[in-house]
Order: sequence, then C-alpha cells, then structure tokens
Amino acid sequence: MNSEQILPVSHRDLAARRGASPWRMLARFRRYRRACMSFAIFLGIWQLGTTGKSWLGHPIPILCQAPSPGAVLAAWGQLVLEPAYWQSWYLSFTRVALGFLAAASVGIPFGLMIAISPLFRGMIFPVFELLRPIPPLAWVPASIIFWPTQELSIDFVIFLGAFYTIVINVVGGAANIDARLIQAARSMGGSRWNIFRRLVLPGVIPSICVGLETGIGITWEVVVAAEMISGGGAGGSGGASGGLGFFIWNSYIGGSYPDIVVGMISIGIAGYLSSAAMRFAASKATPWLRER
Amino acid sequence: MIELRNIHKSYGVGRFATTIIDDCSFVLERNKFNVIIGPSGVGKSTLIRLIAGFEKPTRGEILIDGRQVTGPDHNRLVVFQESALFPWMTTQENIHYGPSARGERRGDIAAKADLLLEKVGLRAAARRYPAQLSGGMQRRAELARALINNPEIMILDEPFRGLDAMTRKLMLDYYARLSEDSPRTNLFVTTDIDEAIFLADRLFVMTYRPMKVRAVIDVDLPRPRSLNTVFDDDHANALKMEALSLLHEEAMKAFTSGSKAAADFIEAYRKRIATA
Amino acid sequence: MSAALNPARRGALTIDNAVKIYDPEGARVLAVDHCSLHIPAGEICMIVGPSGCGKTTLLNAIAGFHDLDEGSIHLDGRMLCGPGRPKAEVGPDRIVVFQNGALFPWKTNLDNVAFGPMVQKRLSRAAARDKARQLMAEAGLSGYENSYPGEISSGLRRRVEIVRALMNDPTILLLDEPYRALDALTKSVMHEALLETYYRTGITIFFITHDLEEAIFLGHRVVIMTSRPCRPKLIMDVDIPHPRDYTVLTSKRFRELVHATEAAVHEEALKSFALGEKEG
Amino acid sequence: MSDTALSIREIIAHSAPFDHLPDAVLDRLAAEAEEISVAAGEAVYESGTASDDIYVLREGMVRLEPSGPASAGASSRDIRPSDAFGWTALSSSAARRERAVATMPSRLLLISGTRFIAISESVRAAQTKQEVDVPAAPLATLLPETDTFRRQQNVSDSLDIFAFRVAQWFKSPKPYLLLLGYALFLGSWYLAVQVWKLPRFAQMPGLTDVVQEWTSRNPVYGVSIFTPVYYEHIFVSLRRIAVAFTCATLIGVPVGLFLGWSKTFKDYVFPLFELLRPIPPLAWVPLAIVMLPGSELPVLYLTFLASFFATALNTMLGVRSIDPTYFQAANCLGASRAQVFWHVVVPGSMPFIFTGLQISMGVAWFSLVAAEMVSGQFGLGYLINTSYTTVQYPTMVIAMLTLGIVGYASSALVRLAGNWLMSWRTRQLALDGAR
Repeated sequence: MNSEQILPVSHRDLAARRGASPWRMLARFRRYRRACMSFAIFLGIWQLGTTGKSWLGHPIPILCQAPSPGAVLAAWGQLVLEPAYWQSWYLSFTRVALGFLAAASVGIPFGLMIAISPLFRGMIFPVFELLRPIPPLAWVPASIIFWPTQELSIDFVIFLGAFYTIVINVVGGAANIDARLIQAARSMGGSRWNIFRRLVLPGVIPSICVGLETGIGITWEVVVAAEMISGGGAGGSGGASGGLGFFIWNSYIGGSYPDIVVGMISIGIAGYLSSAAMRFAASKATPWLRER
Repeated sequence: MIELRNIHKSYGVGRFATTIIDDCSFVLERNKFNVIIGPSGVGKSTLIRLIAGFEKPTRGEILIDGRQVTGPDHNRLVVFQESALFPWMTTQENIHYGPSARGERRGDIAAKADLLLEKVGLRAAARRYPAQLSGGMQRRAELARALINNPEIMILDEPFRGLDAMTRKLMLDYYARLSEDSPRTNLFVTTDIDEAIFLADRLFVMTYRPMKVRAVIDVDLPRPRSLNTVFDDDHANALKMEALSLLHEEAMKAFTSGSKAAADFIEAYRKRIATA
Repeated sequence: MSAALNPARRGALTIDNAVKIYDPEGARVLAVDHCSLHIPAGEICMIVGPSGCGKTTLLNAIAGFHDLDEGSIHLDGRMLCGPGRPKAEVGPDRIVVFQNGALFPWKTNLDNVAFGPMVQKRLSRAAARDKARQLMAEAGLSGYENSYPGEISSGLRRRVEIVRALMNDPTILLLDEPYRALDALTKSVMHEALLETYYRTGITIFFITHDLEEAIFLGHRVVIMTSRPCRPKLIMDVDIPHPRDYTVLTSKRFRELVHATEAAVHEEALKSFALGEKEG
Repeated sequence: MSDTALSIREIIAHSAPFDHLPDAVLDRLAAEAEEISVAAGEAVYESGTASDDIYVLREGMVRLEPSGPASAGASSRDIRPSDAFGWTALSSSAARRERAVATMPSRLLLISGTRFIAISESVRAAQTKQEVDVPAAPLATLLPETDTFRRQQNVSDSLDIFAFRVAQWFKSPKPYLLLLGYALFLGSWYLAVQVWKLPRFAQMPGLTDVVQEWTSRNPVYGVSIFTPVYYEHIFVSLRRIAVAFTCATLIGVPVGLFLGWSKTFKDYVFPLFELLRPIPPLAWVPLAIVMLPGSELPVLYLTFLASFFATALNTMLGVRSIDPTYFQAANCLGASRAQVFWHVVVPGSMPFIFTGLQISMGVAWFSLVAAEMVSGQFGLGYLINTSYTTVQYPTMVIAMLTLGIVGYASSALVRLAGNWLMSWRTRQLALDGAR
C-alpha cells in the first residue's frame, strides 16, 4: 500500500471540484503580475524623473541628473558590440576568481587550524581579530605601496575581503559540531586523523559553503571599489588596466552617464551569477542536507 | 563486571561547586541487564559519561574486570538520548564506521553490516541519510552501529525517550529480543518505570541530588518476557509499586527543590490543607 | 476534594462526519475520513492514535487553524464550522496547548498568562496581571511570575501554559500531546497537576496522545483512532472513580482496561509503522 | 541551644525536605522538635488518619506498610536512621495511605506540620531579599548554578562571577599565547621593515615610526593623539556612520518587518529589492556624485545603502524564523492582526534584527571608507587617501588602525544594546551554557 491514498469514488470529484492544484497556480500567477506591476512603476518613475524637464516644466531635484532608462538601454545596445566592454567583464572576473580562490585555499586550512589546535588558536586568532575590523578597502593604498604591480595590489585587497569571512565561517562551523558525535567516534576506535577526515571535515562543509557564498559577494564589492580607487580615484598612477569598476569610473570622468548605469547593472548581474554558482556548488557538496 | 567505588563528581570550583554524584558505589555483574532509574536532571547521564570514559570522576574509581577506566573503548559503547548518527554518512556508512576505523578488512565488514541491516530491518534505508529516517529507524540504525563492534558492555541513555509511546513499545520489545539472543552486559538508564521493570534483571533506584544508590531491586521475572504479559502477574506489579513509591518520593524532592525548595513545598502543603 | 465534579454546563462538542483532504504537491491525501464524535460537557476525552494519523488535523479544525472539506463541528449547539463556513473562527473559547509549547519566550511568565484578557481588552493591564498572579499562585506557580519561560524547567513551562489557557475561561481545552517531550517521572507529576486543575475548574478537555496508559489514567473516555485516514475505531469508558492518583497505575482495573485496548492500538501502530510514517 | 538541640538540628538538616532550608528555620525547628520513643511493634501512625506531623528517625527501624483500597499488593518500605518520613502524604493528599510501625525499639523526632509552616513563613518574610537558591543545573563550570537566573542577582554576586572568570582566565594558557601572538606579529613587522629591510617591505612604514608618530606631542605629519585634527577626522567619520546607520535602521527594520509579515507588500516590493541588492553599493559612487549635490550627501547615501539592504534582509529572515505556533497561540488568545504584529512579530524577530544591525554596521564602515577615499573632504578614509598621495605613510597606518578600533567599538555597542534589550535571550543563552 503506497503512501498515496487511493481515493474512494465519492471524493474524487469532490477534490476535482475544489481544483486543489490549480489554486496553487493561481497564487503563483498573481505574484508574477504584482512583480511586473512594481517594475513598471519603478521604470515609470525613473523615466518621468529623468526626463522631467521636458514633460513637467520644472526639474525634479535629485533624479534629473540621472540618465533615463531609454538612454541606458541605447548605451547598452552599443556597448554590447564593443569588445572593450566585454574585456572589462573578463578582467573583473579574472581578478575576482584569482583573489577568491587564493582566499579560499588559504582561508579554509587557516580556519581549520584555528578550530583544531588550541595552541594555534590561542596565538593567531587574537591577531586575526585585531586586524578584522579594518575594512578591506582601507588596505588599498597600503597594498599599492607593498605590491609591485597594480594588478597584484587589487588582487590582495580582494583576497582580504573574502579571507575574513571564510575563516570566521569555518571556525564557527567546526565549533558547533556536536561533541557527542566525536565521543561516539572515539569510543568506536576512531584515531584523531580518522575523526578529522571523516567527522570534522564533512561537518564543516556546510559552513564553508556559506562562507564562500558570502565571500564571493564581498569580493565583487571590493573589486569595484579597488578598481575605482587604484584606477581612478587614487591619483591614477599608470591607471589600472580595465575592469568593470574602472569602466564605471572612466565613464563618469568621460561624462557618459548612461554607461555608468550599464556598468552598475552588469556588476549586479555578475555578482548574482557568481553567488548562484556558489549556491549550486553548495547543494551538490551537501547531499545529506536535502530533505527526502 | 563493572565496579564503582564511592564515586564523587562535582563541577565548578569553590563557591560555585555543584556535587552531582556523591559516594555512589555499586557493582554490575557480567551479562546482566542492569537498569538505572531516577528523577530527571539528577546526574544519570553524568554517571554514563564516567563509565564510558568521556570524563574522569573527581574522587573514587571505576574498575572494569579489575582494570581502571582511562578513556573510551570499543568494548563500552554508548547510545545517547538524541541521535548521534553522523548526518553526512548514509545509514550503511554509519554502521561501517566502527570496524573500518579500527582497520578491519573491508570484506567481512560488509558481510557483518548486511547481516545487521537485515536484523534491524533497515535494508531498504541503507542508502538514506539520517535526516531522512523516522525516529524509530534512527534508533535502530544507531543500535546496529554499536552492535557491529560486538561490545562487552552496551550503555543506553534513555534511548527511546524521543519516540512516541507506540514506537517506544515496539522498540522495547525489539531490543529485549535482540539482547536475548546475544547476551552482553547492558546498562540502561531510564525515567520510565514500565521500561525499567520490563528490561531489568537488577534495578538501581537513584536518589535525587546528589545522586547515590537509594535501593537495588532484583527483578526476578522469568525470561523471555513480552511487553503485554509482563504486567499481568502480581509479582511484577509489586516490584513496580515498590520502585514507584521510592521514585515518587525522589520525584517530589526533585520537584520541590526544583522550585525554591521548602517555600514551594509549603505553598503546596497550605493549598492541600485549604482544600481538604 | 470539594470542588471535584460540579456538572459543567458548557463545553459539549459534536463532530459529525468530518472529512479533510490534504494536497501536498497535488498528492490529494485523505487525512480525516467521516469522523463523528460527541463529547459531553465537562468530560476529559482522550484521543489515542498512531503518529501522522490525522488527530492533529481534527484538533486544528476545531481550533479554526485549518478548514474541513466536509462535515461540521458544533460547540454547545453553536456551529463552529460546517457546510456554509468551512473554516471555524479562531477564538478564546477554544484554547490550544501545543506539543512543543508556545509560551512567548520574550515575555515573562506573568505577561504570558495575562496576555489573553489584556489583548481582548476584557481587563486593563493591571487587572489582568493581578488576576494572572492569583491564578498562578492557585496553580502552585508563585515565585515564577518574573522569570522568563526559557529559564524554568519544561514541566513548569507546561503548567504555566495551561494557566495561560485557563485565564481566558475557555469552554474547551484542546491539548495536543502536551507531555510528549517530558520524561516519565515529570509526566506523572504533570498528570496530577492537570487532574487537580480539572477538579478545580471542571472544564471539558480534548486531549490527543500517543500514550495509551496516559489516556486511561487521565480520561473519562478513550477514543482509539485508526491510522491514516483517521476515524474513531474503538470508544471505551474508563470507569475508574475520580479523584485519581498515581497508585491507580498499578491497580487491577487499570491493567484490565489497558489490555482491552492494547490490541487495537498495537494493530494501528503496526499499520502506520509499515506506512513509514515520520513522527510528527 | 542545648547540645541535644544541636544534634537534632544536625539530623534534620540532612533529611529532605529540610535539607535546603535556611539555618534560621532549622534552629527554631530543632528547638521545638519533640523526641518520642516507640517500642518494637508499636504503630507510629495508622493509615487514614489526618497527616499533620513529620517524623525523623533518630535510631532504630520503622516499616511503612501501605494499606488502603488502591495499593493491593504493594510492598512495604523500611526507613533508616536520619531519614524523614510521613511528609509525602502531606503534600499529595490529606489522609495518610500507609501504616507506620516500628520494627525495633526506636527514637523519633516529631515536628508538627503547622508549626513547621508558621516558622518557615516568618523566617521567609524576614529575608525576602536574600533568595534561597538551590543549585540544580549540571555542567555549569563558571556560572553559579541557580535553577532560575534571578533578576535580583545582587551586584556582589556578579562581581564575584567576573572575578572568578578572570582568575580562571589567568590560570589557563590563553593570556600567554595571546601575548606571544602579538609579539610575533609586531616583531616580524618591525624586523621585516626596519631591521632586515626585505625587498617589498622597505618602503612600508616601520612599527616604531608609526608608534612614535601616533604618540608624539608634535607629530612630523601633524596627526597624532594629541592633535585636534585627528579627532576631527574621527568625529566626521563617526557622524556620517551615525546618520547613515540610524536612517538605515529606521527605514530598513520596518521595511523588513512588512516584507516578512504581509504577503501583498512582499509581492510588490521584494522583486525590486532583489533586483537592486546584488548591485554593490560602491558601484553607486559615480551616480551618487552625479545625482546628489555637494560631497557630503553621496558619502551618506552610499553608507546608508549598504546597511539598509543588510538590515531589511535580516529583519525579514527574522520574521520568517518565528515558529508559526506562536501566531496560532496569539490568535487563539484573541489577539487581532495588529496586536499579533506588536506582541509576536516585533519581539520574535528581535534576535535576527540585531544580527542584521551588527552586519549592517560592518558593511557601513566598509562603504564609508571607500566613499571617503573617492569623494570625501574629511574623515578617516579621506585621511588614508591623502596621507598615501602625500607619501605620509605612518599617518596612513595610524588612520587604518584607528578605523579598526572605532569600527570594533561601534559593533560592540550594537551588540551591547542587543543584549540589554533582549534580556530574555541573554539569560536563556546563559542558562543553556550552564545546562
């Protein structure tokens, strides 16, 4: 007898009449309709505000400076054709990837060492906690001095951005592994290395994934600012070679405002894609968390 | 044979010290089913951790066949109150863990595991993760994981408490049959009097705080016992009543001292006089 | 026990052929199948059934959390839900005590108990707190007014929750396995506390449990439900005289009653065991 | 008190339910206890009689034989010296259910129940301030194990706890490892830059340069703890954070609460929210400069934006985290929708709101620094940037370290506000720790 009950005849039409499953469809459709409506309103306000001078006679204080959605779309149309646009995508992505992979490959073992050896934790963790409150972007000038090339200095700042988050999550994850599991394993004869390999590591994986997902979000915020500051704002010594952040700053200096908005939206999409990729990897790495 | 000689266990230092167990001594014979019963929050789980070797007693010693207990050992395995299955391993991997951690050959581990899976009726759930099993199934998986190591002493800390009453009855019957066909020393902690009388050869009733042995009752009911017939004869009920009256007194102490001691007891007493 | 059995004049509950169909992802599972039950006023009615058999669905329908697809429920003649109105209106005349407890952890015990009348604006804040203090003292919980639910033991929390329910003077008390998470000894003390409250107030109690012995010890009547879809399979009167105390557990009559119902319950438990029901 | 009273007091003090009584009560009880002796086979009390007395056995042996309707077949129980008996009948029901008979000549102490009540009441009234706390929770190493964590925990207790914790801390190896860690870090900084002059480290400012600059009366580059300009920068940054953070909280929390609480609001607002959230706040810098007049507003807007999204999202998660049974319980008790909002949704999501506020404080500092670097006039970010461009590297490091300290202080402030506001949670966590 499978778990799905075979309905006696009198109830089958009863269930159909109530339209159980279509009811859920209706709710989903209503949500889409409302979402489209809110987008429409948002675009409407944006369009009206930015082209206010010609329509309403007097300009709206803040919005009138901003480019109108139409202008942004047009700019994006042209930009898509230019290779320079895609090159800045590529550069930003490589920088994020480099900095993020470095942060992960250094951060995860570092976090595990802190979680496992009390000596290491006693000595290194206080220094780590001392440096953590300093925002990563405060390191940009210092890293420009320290690292030989512009590229490396940006990568270092990106590394820092993700490193703190990953370490904190790994340490947190290792801390709340249930002590009883380790006791059970020890009493069944598990050696320290065996317990680390088969208990601590798998136990920490979920929080590592959380750390990676938030980490990559932060790297996108850092790369934009780092490219802006080192490429544009901080005296532009030699100018960093491209990247979305630099592209935005450049369009600002060049005065083509619609390109700024295009740059912003592109970074938004890039950030979303990388977080989605991380979430997908996380669900693959933790099959036991998926319910039956 | 486990022997405890006036064990004392307290946590905290100086003014903040709390004595959990105070000169508690008793002896558990080999291949006997020993049950410990007492009010909750009284230190039974602490006693389990001492015998299993996870903690050291402040004073006194625990000897197993004459040898001092130093640390955990695969001959003394514990089944905890909440499930301690490894969430990231499937049921089968959980069961395989003990022998493979001790380096036994993969071939006979698999053989032993299949036999046990069949015995606990979890063959269909071998590939599933603990989160996808029902409470009863998790308990059976945990029993299988312990039994594959063939421990001399099985320690169970209120293992069926989280289950609903019916599954608990099925599991009780089930574990009684399981330990009948492969006798080993059992140390079973519970707060449920029926579980205690049904399973026990020897029943230790513990005092409230600090914990020591209040009374030892020999449950000499014939074996094999079945759950619905065991409470028919008067002898079983007499044993139950004896333990129950002791326990009720300890429970009242736990209850009164759990709520500001004498003050609350006076409150209850005055209310009795008012309504009598 | 003077205040024992004054015949309560309200709290008679009638359920006739209630039907409830769940629809998880379109699976259209029948949870309650033509269940009819009448509970006279002032009775402790115990509902016993295997896990996941739809007992809680019935309770949710009475309380008004879920609707019924068919059938109706009346309380003292008044229709809670029925053909015209599939979903009963949630109200303080039917208070639910939940399985894992629902005391607001961010309010002190006193504010929890005083919450009902204060929110319904029946009493001013001060009056509600005074009445709450008096009710808690009556239930032997004086001294816990200012602590938070998180600080007291689970047994005490459960008693505070029942006082919070009684504070609104409900017509019927709906208990959903309130003592499931407690250990056996605290449970026996809780049973005495509940019986004592019943002798004081004489309120009708609709009590869902898995534990047959708890049902027979507490109840006037025990209703044994089939596994899913749930419908009353066996209704038995418990003729042990009230007031009862823990010595009843070992009395001969108690054992006979347990035997009479054990086979039926066991059979249902095996069926839901086979269904692989995940405990609720 | 005569010595017999003393020895009686000793016996009473060890048998329940007297073992947790304050000394004052024990003394007066001992004085009033009556000693009676009973021959072998003589009954102390019959079953069914009114139970008003509590007996404590001094010597000999008493057997309790249960008799009465419902206890057929129950066995009797022996009382050993220094055990009290007869008191359980007191608290469960009026009439006694057992018959107590001495099996050998024994001497008993008789304490009348009503006298025991009167004495305890008077003593209890006299000392309501000093709580009678009975330690019951196991495993509490540091916290005093009181079964309930009294709000009136007097100050001396908490000072003792603090002193106790500090003493424990010093005994453990932690402080020495900490110092070793700091020494290693600072040492290597000093050696790498000033002594060995490693290739990359040469131009970096040395440890001693920074410390001297930071603490000197008249610093080389004009910024040290004694110069007012240092505090001006800190003040400007703090003011910006304060303004932006408060606005983000005042707007973010309500938006978050409504996002979690009402479906329609969520359907309209959440898609837009999710569209704008992935855009890194700092990508708004150029647009903010273009759109907003002056140099102060863009910086404020950027800091506001970062913490707004963090606060709103965590508040929404907070509302979703509330167990639905609380809503059902509140409805059951007759609460209207608005009352449910104020009494369940707001307090219930508090824990998540405060986690959100801590994250939003961190993110606020993150964006403030960048915004100040790019377009600010004053502030620590600006100071870092200008000291970099004018090659005043020690000042740059001073500004970075100050940022760290001020950042840490502000999130600590938010944490403290959280703990203070949610006393129910902090005590529960304390007890969970102790359990």
